[in-house]
Amino acid sequence: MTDKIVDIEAAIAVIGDGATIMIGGFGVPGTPFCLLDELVRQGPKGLTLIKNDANENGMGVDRLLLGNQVKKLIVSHIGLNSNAIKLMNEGRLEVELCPQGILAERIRNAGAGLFGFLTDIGIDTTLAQDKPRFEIDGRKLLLEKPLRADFALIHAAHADPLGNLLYAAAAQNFNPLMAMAAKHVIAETENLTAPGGLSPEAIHTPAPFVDRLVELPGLTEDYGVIRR
Amino acid sequence: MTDKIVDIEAAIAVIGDGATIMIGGFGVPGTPFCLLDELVRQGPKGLTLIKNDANENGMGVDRLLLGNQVKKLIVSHIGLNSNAIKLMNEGRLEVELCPQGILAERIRNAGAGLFGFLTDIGIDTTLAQDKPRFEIDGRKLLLEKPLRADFALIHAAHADPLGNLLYAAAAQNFNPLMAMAAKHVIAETENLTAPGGLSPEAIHTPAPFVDRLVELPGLTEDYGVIRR
Amino acid sequence: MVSSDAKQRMIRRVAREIEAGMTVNLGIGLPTRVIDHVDRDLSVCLHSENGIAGVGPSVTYEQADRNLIDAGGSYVSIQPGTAFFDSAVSFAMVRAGRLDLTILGAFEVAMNGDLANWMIPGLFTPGVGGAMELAQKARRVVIMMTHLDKQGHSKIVRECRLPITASACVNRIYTDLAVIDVDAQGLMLREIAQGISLDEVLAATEAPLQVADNELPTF
Amino acid sequence: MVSSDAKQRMIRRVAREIEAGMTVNLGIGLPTRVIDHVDRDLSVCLHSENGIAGVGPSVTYEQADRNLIDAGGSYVSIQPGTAFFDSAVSFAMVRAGRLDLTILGAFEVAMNGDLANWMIPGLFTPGVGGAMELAQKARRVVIMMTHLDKQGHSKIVRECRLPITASACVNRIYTDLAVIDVDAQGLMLREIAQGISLDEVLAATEAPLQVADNELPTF
Repeated sequence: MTDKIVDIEAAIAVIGDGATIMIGGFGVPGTPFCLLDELVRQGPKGLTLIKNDANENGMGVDRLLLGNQVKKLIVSHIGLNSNAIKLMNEGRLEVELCPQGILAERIRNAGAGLFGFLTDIGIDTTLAQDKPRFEIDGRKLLLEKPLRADFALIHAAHADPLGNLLYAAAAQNFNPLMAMAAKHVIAETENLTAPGGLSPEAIHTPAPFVDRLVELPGLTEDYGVIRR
Repeated sequence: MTDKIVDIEAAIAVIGDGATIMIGGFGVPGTPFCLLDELVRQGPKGLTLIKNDANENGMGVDRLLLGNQVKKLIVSHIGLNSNAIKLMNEGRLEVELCPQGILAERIRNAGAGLFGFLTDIGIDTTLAQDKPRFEIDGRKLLLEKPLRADFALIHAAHADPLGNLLYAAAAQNFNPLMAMAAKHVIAETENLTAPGGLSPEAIHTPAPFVDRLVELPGLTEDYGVIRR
Repeated sequence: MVSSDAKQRMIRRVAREIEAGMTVNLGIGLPTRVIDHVDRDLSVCLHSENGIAGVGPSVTYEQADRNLIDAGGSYVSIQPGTAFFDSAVSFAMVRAGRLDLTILGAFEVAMNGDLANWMIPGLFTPGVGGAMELAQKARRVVIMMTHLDKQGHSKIVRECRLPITASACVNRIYTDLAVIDVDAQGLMLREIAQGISLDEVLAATEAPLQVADNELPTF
Repeated sequence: MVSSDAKQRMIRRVAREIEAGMTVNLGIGLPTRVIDHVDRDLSVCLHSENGIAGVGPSVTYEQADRNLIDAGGSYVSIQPGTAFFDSAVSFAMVRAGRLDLTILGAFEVAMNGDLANWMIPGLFTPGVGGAMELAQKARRVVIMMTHLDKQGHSKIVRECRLPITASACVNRIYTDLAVIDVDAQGLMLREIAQGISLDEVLAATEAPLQVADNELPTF
């Protein structure tokens, strides 16, 4: 059996300056906080992050922002992170905003080995300004290009050593899409079971998409319920 | 609770002459043989079928061919059905061949409410002849258009009355994609459980995609192991 | 300032939009509160952009599952028959027309149904989230908002001044003052809030309003 | 006619293509038989287009699960760690470069690596299946076929006469007579079957062959 399990330091050490990184999660659920904290500790700079949101102040992606490690965010919203909004408004952080489902679809398009798709979403808005336009069968459409990445950081609830992954409840969100779309996919898991321990029909991300797996010894506070 | 369960006659009665119908399955697994037999019994003509394959002689889709109900097949292969090959070669059946993954992706593209995608698959082959070509960022690409349908016929192993579906083993194949892509989705199920009886994380096709559900009283021989 | 009583009446009125068997997405903020006024027996399927069909009622922090939030970040419960899925499937559901209804907030709605609810240039740009897809692709788009902004200006305008979310997408507007349909011929006043006069509604509305009936129902 | 002994030797030789940890797709027919000669401890992940990663050995009709076939229609088993998925995910895996190797049959291979294995016009058009995607997108494409067709003509040709499946996609060709690499400079003969002379291989091959070494290994 080819074991994909590595320790967290080795898992993150492959990420260098200037890397493009996809990060799973929508709010807290599905965000790989431990992998992100290790990325903060190892400190590569000039990163481009692709994620639904920028987490909340003081957590996850925000720690990378506070460490000046991030050049650009490609996200659907950053409304819960006032630090990210401030950096953006001061021109110190490049932010590319995508409609949420288009962000998901651009990631999936890369993961499916395709080179773009046509949509009418946002066509009458300012977000469409720089996008190529086509008219197909009398319909005005935008070309949305795939989002590829060097790395994906994924949070799973359950995994086996082959790299099969399962997500809990609403923690699925962008994780299965990003696990398809990056060249090198690093997953952290809360629970590790022997091969055969996961129902083959219930697996969300099949093993061939996953390159490295980190078994979490436990969860940090960031994973818990946030009391606002 | 809004119950989607109907009897098989009512489920199929909505399908008229000239309809475009997606049919799940890859070989036997996932093919809705009972829904197809009812379609044979009710006898609408001039149908366009979208399916991976044409089943084997005497089964499923072949019974529609034998009843002269089919105008056109959009498939990836018909190698196991000599009747379909013969009808095609005699010019009595229009057959559009798609690379299998492109067939899947065209169905999914419709299901995702999109209007086509760019790919290099098949670009140097005769299958690319009539497809629009684009050059994007220096790469030569084909535009593949979405495949939409009036109806989808789906076979599930488990379902609840809301329309949540689960597929067994390799019976998943085209079913979840087609359940997204047709205007009116009709599923047959081997087993029906009360709402809450299926694990929310294991559901393959979420209820909002499904319009009608038929509970099968049992399976016909067609669903069994084929001894060649 | 809109009284909480007026807001409550608006919420209760909007709740009547929701019919049995519908799949519905409720926007962040006021729209989320509509669900508390919907008859549970209607078996409405609540869709949340982060990958849930069948969102249940909100729960307290003590009851919360850390992996179970809605798109607005509130901790929610599930119901018998809830399904989870990824973000691509979630928006496939939206774009392919499987949402019967979405109820959204707004900064401005124009007389042709243009909606602006995602960006106030220079002031607040939190992002776009799922708003464009919901506004463009739900089968029915209903707006609930205060009739006037904080400066007292009409939010129902001739043309949007803010960057739009989607053009000609709104079917109906609910405010603390009125219920207004966006028809092919323009804006049609359908109902008036209790205690509000027709003249008050007309004065509070920048865009021209047609009046559906001499005796408008109240809510 | 190729002897079954020669075929067996070819199959055993092809099996050495497969290394530990690889994800591999085996085409219908001869390629499927390679797996019986691969060391089980290598933990190879067999991909099947119909939505399986981790296909196990074939089973008898008595043992068969009616829902568990491979893309060729054979009843197969699963292994610890098998995953099932839909056809879109299955080909996403192929197109996004997650297949380390595919082993396919062929009607013709050209000296530049063009592959024809899906259509003989007028004779047999069963369809294309997953062949185009496998040939174009697997990281390594290996062909196994008889060196000659039934009429005794070379299947290794200067240019394909049949409609191609994909252009310049083949990395290596295994036949009952030889192992041949498709290099940037053309076809390079690497190994010869036991009991076959270099002249016999050259005579049986329409396309020009370069010989890698004076003393070629045999298999």
